[in-house]
Amino acid sequence: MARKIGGVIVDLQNISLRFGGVKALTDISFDVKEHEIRSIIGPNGAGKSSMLNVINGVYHPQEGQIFFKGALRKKLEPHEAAEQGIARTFQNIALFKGMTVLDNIMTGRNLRMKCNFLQHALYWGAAQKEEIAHRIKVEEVIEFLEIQSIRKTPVGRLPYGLQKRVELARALAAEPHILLLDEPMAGMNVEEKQDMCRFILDVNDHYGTTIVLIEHDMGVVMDISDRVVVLDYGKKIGDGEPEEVKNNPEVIKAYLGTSH
Amino acid sequence: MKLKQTVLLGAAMAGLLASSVTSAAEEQFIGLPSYRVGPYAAGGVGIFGGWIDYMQLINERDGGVNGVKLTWEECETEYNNARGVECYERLKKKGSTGNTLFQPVSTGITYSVLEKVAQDKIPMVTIGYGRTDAADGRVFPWVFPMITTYWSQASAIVNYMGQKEGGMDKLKGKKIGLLYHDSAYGKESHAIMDKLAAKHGFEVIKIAVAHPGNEQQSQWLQIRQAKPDYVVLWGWGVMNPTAIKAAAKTGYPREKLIGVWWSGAEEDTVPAGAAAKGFVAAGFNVAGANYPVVADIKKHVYGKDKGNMEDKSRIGSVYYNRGVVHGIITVEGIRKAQEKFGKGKSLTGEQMRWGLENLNLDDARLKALGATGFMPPLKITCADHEGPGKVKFQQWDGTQWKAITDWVESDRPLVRGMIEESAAAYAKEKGIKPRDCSKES
Amino acid sequence: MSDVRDTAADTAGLDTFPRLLMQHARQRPTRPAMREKEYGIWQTYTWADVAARVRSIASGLAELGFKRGDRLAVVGDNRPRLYWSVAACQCLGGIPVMMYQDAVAQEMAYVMEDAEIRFACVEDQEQVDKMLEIKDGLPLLEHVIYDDPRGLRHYNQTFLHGLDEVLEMGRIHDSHHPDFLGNEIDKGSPDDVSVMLYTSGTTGKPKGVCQTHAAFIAAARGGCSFDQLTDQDDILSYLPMAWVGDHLFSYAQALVAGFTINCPESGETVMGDLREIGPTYYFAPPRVFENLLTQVMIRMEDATSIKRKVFQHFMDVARRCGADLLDGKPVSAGDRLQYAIGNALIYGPLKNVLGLSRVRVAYTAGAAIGPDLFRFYRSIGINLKQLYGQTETCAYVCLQPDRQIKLDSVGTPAPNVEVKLADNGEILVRGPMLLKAYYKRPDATAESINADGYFMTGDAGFFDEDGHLKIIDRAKDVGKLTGGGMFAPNYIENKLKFFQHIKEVVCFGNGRDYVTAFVNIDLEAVGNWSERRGMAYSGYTDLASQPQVYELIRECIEQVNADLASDPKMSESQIKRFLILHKELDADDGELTRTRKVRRNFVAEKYAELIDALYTGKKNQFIETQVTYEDGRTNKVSADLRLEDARTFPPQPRKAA
Amino acid sequence: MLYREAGQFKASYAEDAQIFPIRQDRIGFWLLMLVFGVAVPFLASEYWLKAILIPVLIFSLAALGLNILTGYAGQLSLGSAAFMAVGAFAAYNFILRIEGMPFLVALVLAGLTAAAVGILFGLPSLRIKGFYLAVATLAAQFFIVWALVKFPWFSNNSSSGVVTAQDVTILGYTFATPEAKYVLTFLIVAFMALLAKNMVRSSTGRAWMAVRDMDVAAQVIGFRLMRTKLLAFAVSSFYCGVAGALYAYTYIGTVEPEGFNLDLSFKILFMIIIGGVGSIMGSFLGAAFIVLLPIFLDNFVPMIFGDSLGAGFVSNFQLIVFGGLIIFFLIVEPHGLARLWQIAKEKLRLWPFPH
Amino acid sequence: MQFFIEVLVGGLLSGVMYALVALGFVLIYKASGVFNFAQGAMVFFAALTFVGFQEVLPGWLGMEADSSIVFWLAFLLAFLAMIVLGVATERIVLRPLVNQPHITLFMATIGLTYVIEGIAQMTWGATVRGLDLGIVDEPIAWLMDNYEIGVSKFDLFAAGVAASLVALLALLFQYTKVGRALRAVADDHQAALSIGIPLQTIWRVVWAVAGFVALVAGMIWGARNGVQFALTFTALKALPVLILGGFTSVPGAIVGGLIIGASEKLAEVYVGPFVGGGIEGWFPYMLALAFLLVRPEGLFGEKHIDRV
Repeated sequence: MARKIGGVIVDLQNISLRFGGVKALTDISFDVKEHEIRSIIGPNGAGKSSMLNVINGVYHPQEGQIFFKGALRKKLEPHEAAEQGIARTFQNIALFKGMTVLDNIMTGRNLRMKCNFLQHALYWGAAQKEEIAHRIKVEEVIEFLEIQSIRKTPVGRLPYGLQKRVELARALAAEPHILLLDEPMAGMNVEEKQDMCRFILDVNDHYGTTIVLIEHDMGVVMDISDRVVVLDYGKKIGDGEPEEVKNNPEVIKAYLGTSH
Repeated sequence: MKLKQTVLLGAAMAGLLASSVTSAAEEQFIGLPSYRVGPYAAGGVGIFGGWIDYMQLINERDGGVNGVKLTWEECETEYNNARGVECYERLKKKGSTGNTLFQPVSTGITYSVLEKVAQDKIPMVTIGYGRTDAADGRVFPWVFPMITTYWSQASAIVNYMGQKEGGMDKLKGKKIGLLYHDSAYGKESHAIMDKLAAKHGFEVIKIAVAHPGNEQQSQWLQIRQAKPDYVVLWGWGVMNPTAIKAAAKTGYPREKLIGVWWSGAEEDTVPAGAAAKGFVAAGFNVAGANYPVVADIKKHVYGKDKGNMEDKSRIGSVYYNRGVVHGIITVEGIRKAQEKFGKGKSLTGEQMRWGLENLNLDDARLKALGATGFMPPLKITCADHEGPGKVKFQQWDGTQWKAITDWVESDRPLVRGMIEESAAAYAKEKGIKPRDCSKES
Repeated sequence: MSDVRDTAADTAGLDTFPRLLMQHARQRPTRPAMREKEYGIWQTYTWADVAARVRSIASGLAELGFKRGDRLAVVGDNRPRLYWSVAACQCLGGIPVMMYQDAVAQEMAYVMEDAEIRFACVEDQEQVDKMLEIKDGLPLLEHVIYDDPRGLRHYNQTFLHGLDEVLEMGRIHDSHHPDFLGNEIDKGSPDDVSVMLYTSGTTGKPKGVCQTHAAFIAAARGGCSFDQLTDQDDILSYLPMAWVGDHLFSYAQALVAGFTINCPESGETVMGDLREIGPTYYFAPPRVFENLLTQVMIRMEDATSIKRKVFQHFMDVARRCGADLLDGKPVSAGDRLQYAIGNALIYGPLKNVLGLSRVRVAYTAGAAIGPDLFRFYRSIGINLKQLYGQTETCAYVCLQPDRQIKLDSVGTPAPNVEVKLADNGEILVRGPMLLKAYYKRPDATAESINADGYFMTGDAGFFDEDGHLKIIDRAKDVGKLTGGGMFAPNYIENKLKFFQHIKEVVCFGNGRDYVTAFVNIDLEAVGNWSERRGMAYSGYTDLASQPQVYELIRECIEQVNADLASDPKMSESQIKRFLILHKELDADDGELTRTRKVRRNFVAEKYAELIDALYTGKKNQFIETQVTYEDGRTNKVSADLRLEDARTFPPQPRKAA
Repeated sequence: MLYREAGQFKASYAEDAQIFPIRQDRIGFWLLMLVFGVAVPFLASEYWLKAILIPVLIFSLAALGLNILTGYAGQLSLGSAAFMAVGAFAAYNFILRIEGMPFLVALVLAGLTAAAVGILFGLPSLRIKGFYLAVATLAAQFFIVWALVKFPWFSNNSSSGVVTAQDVTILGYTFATPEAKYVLTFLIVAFMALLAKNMVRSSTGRAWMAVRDMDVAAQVIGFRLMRTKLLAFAVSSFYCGVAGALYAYTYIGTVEPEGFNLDLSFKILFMIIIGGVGSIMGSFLGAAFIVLLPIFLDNFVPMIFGDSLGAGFVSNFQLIVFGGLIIFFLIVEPHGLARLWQIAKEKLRLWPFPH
Repeated sequence: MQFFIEVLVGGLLSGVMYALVALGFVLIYKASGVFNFAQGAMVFFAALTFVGFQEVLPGWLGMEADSSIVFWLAFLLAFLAMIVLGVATERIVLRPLVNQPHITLFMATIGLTYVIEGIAQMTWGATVRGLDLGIVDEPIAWLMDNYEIGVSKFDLFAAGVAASLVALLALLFQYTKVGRALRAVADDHQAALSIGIPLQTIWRVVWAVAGFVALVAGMIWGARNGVQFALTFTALKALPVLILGGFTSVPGAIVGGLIIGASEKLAEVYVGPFVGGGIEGWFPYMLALAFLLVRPEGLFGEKHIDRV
């Protein structure tokens, strides 16, 4: 591996998140380094998705601080997170069902598109040029993820595995610094999982994208992650390199021991 | 069956496409933009029923107007302007000479076709609705807001109050409530009432009722507070019975509640039940089936089972009789025009217009028609397309309307002044040069 | 200027491919030379673009040390840049060696060793990995150039180069030595070997066929003039580049006529890409046409009954008169009218959906095509023709001329080609398109070219009364029945295999009294057939033993027998007895080659007792055989096979056409 | 069947992204434009122009506006008629009160006024969704009509609240005949449909659809919900406003606020549902359907029953058939006529194959 | 002060009338997720059918028109008609549209509105009719005399009817098998289906019950203002009540109705004069809108957290 893992790019300090009386996250500190693949594991309801939602501003923690590229971010809104270069996929596919694969991926480019709706309405000139310029970028992503043959298919008609891939493509199209993947391989068969794994590694390798990953499949996690954090009931119970985590007695007890 | 449907369908489309339909000679075609569904249906069924029945009467009893059979076609508008325009366009070229007379029975549609009738040379008669200032025939040669207009009515109502109070000067210092339907129609009352108030020194308290008007508690509470001497009910539809009931609820005397002619039908009083007893309303026609003209319809039309009304009990009701008035004016216009352009001949719209402009239904003529007291005598001139501007006041006795006055005059100079002023403004805006009526034959 | 329609004739006198390329770049710089579906659109390269890039690649190769006479292995799908490498290699006087991209590493190793490859130009990571796998065994291999860098970022072997790198190198080289490439091209001679293609080799190891510029250009030119191909034509290049057919059609002819090559996006999208491009010139082996027809039929099955009836009706009309119309034969006015309606309703749309509506000339070759299949395409107005040729003849021996199409012949000898028959029926050819030699195999070369300069094709055939060549079989397979009649097993088998219910047939009869056959039914087709009849079956073996299925197959055989009876040379080889095998012949069991050709002798040995049973007139025979599954497990299947008779017919001379 | 697409390949993204990528569609489209832009004004009768074609065009524009909001941006609105009213009265007042106001400028200003009002009433959409929003838009419907009636300034103190549209004059030419009005309407509607199509096929439209399909994901991708939704409200209201102005100027001629009532809003909603939610063409098909159906029934129903059953029966029967047909269409093709056309087109493209 | 109280009380009482109509919406929305715009038409249809039968029955039975037998028979027949309507709607309209987007179902109910209006007027004609329930719409004399506060007997009666109707429905929901099934359906269609509750039956029951509510509302409104087409407009008054109270909450409908009724009357009386009056048409909507901005989930709705 020729990747060079850089400094800390996301730093969460003492995050606590509550919904009404329910504690989703309790005093969690967690960091992500540039170019690494960082996994979050833990049993169902451990607060994994909430972590991602905190990172990209869908949820706002009641306590704690978030540093992004060294700067403190207060009340980051999702679209601001996107502007900061954070893209993500969702546990339950959140594609735009009424649009084609191509259009879905094109939405990923929106932050880089500068034309306004009047230019769009007239279309010729700048707007068209912009559309084409971004289309080329999107086509590269399509090629990268090998989804050429479904380019013009409405996403609703695609099988589950391909939809996941399209969602990844949409996130990638934004050329993010950080990619948050919420169970990218859930519900896939072995072959699809292998493909997805390859793509994740390729993305990390080819674009140097930092990846934060939630995944259930321990094999996959241990194989591809640089560092793993383990959550249980909203608390952090382990953090470190895969080997380290695997041997952490608390982790074994809480997670590995029981469910796997 | 399928084939038949297909053929019919094709025929329907062909009918739509065909610009004119040829038919037997010597007929006079009248297009009726009717409304028999929706919120306005209650009135529509009566008016169009009476109108059609009267024309049927002429055909059945007299064999047409000097032998010219009346033909007509209905076109459902649902009281909707857009559909009214469509109906107007659809009907205007039917019959051998096209539609010769258009009576929209809807202010909205009246406005929508106002300019079109002038272009198409089809006279438009609007009785008791429509554009008031069109009474100035110099500016609006093709529009005939006959018998009376909203402004005349308002003025007549005030005159009626004056009568009741024992003289117009007694109105000074009085309070008159104006409970109006909060729409363009209701607001039509404002300018004239303000003028009249200024002239006679009474105070107008305007109280709006939001459409549809099935809730008037707050308005009547306001009325109770203000304690007006009279309340003019400028209402429509469900607003009327609701107002009457609310008046009863607040203890406001029904005799002091005076409805306009769209508030003074059986449809407005029956639902209010006992509360309506004593309620007074203006009308340019009266209720009652015992006029010869209505009796003739019963005999010649319903006797041959050719009547239009499904609910025969409504024959002689206010709306039905209003329809008969529509019919009378239609037929008499034709008759008059035939006098000039040839008896027994089909008329064009232009010829019809002359007939209407020279219409003169004096007492003798009304008597001949069997409509004495049924409607006020009517004389139309080149400049005056309105006519008498008189209304009669009827009172609901709990089961039926009883006329309580003779034809009450309006303040003609005042109203006419306003009309001419408004018409002149319109003429200016539109660049119309008013006709010089002294040169018209 | 560029849109001027000029014919192949204008390029006469240009005798090597690099010269042809440069001529096109001058003559029609802005016409599209190549298109490739990439990034969602058809990226277009004009002749000028292509020439410039070829120039750069060639210069880059030279910079890497590529010398005149060196061989460049080219492996990959039909990518423009691989075609450019071929041209670049030729510019430098090198010899491109075309290799099959789906070959496993070891097969490649053989060819690369045989061809003494120093340079390889491959498509992507997959091929690079194969190269790396065999690199150690190939001391001569110095440089591997890859087209698509995807996944290769961390391959830090120094002998790996991206094609982009080479291009860039070349661009610099070219700017420093502007005359270099022109000189190299000038050095080229028409008698230089332009390409090496390896024969598939049903027997023995593959041999490298060396073809000269002159040979391929002659073949291409002949073909172009034969079918009036111009620079306005479009072809879809989707067949393996290592196949002689692709090299002739997509490379040689394109460079001769100046038409446009279109490369599909990927294997999966060929059908869609075909439809988008709508080529005017189309080439496909019978298998492709057959798949297309099967698709048509299957898709029509789901149509409403009315539509199916309309379809059937017009297909009948087409069968009746479509081919005749195409051939310009007289057809009644009624039929013409019906055909015109059919064309508007069915044939036109059908061709359009298949992507064949613009096809002016289509060829099939490589194997025999079923008459029904052939007739189908012709009847709906596609000018589908057969040709006959081999790697050694630049795929160019016989062509079917327009309007003289016979279903079972491969046409008349192509321009400048001489064809004659040896005594044993073997077809001998001579002409400018013959191979120069087999690479490093003078023995084989001598063996295949006789003293008169005729190449011995190894195929047996005969000319019919109109001078059209009919191919019967491999010459060595043709045997004799004891009665003296000719026994050409392939000929009979092919006729049977054209029935959709029959997948594979093996005929026996050499040195026997009469002909017998083993039949493999087509599980899918017969399965559908039986489902429609409500027959239940539990698998291949069960289905194959059903009496109704035997009945079905017997009908097919009897039809073939009737057909054979009408041919005086073949009437004796009617099938008298047959059986349906209890298992499918399988490459894993050694019964088929990897290219799915029957290994006749192996089968004869393995099932000797069945053959005996057929000739001894038994009604049943028990058999047990071992089968191997894909994952390597083995199992035994056994069955009591039924052996049945088929009706034969007295010889009947065919009525004159 | 009619589609012969072989050989229609796209060699550039501009070609690939054109509105009608299939040549036959382009030809068909231009033929349609020729027929409706050139042939119709010459051939159609006055009745067809005035009573059918002009209103169909205008309602198409309004439906287009609503479709942008509801079909593309997913915000259900029941107030389109009110925005039409704003447009109509705004145009009237601009022309009335500003000397020498060119008609087309007034039209644009009318649209902008409607857009401004639209933004105002679109603000709640940031917090509320679905039927709650739909019912909330009724506030706009009732309030706007009320205000137009209530404040006589809007109708230039007309006693009846009715205003008469001024002459339509562009560069000295007065559009007085039905043909001229039709052509003007046609050009404006066609142009605006093109603009709408351009918007929905570019980033703006994708933003709308993203917000419609999954707003959380849209946000996470970087779309700003507020901006996107309000833009949809603004553009939608702009279209409705222009439609309203045309309604006043090239169609009815005189308008009153009550003409733009809830019924009309529903009618426009019907147009997009029947025509096809999220389809430009659907807006046109739906408008044609909803305008023509009652006229057709009006002609057709009496033909079956004759006069034997009484006028009231016939009218009510038409109403029932109208409602019934709407339900029927929703059941048969909930995605509207545009979807039917799409299916038909798919079938034609694949003919003779069924799929 | 009396005046204020009078306005307030009057408003609250009209609010009850609104709630009565809103109740029908809520029932159907809760059980089938259908925003039934036809509720207004159902009110009209029910009331018209009732008075229609009241007119024709004496002729058929040879009885006095004001006999209570005629009254109850007409009521029963009208109720039957509503059941038939509900069942037919479920069968013809809803079942084929199951799983379609809400907006499609909503549109279908608007289509249904036309059909119902057409059938009602075709059957009984367009004539406006009175409806007498025997309770006079007059102020209670005692209150009027002593406190000068006018509270209509009829309005009180209507409030009583509404209250008993709510109580009846609550009992129905709470203590009958159908009611429990109904609540299950309202909570979760899939779950209800999976435990074997026949959804179609439930829907039919709900539509029938909504029909009954419409009948009661129609009779009360009809007695107040006459039975006429305008009854369909009652639906418009119910809508803001719904947003305020939430589409799925029966108590919400009642409380929402009270709030809307009271506030709109107060606004009309105290704010109306400053802007020209007639603000009742839009004021409730604006109020509901303003309320929603503060509490998007409505009065009784639960706060919804988007889980992603």
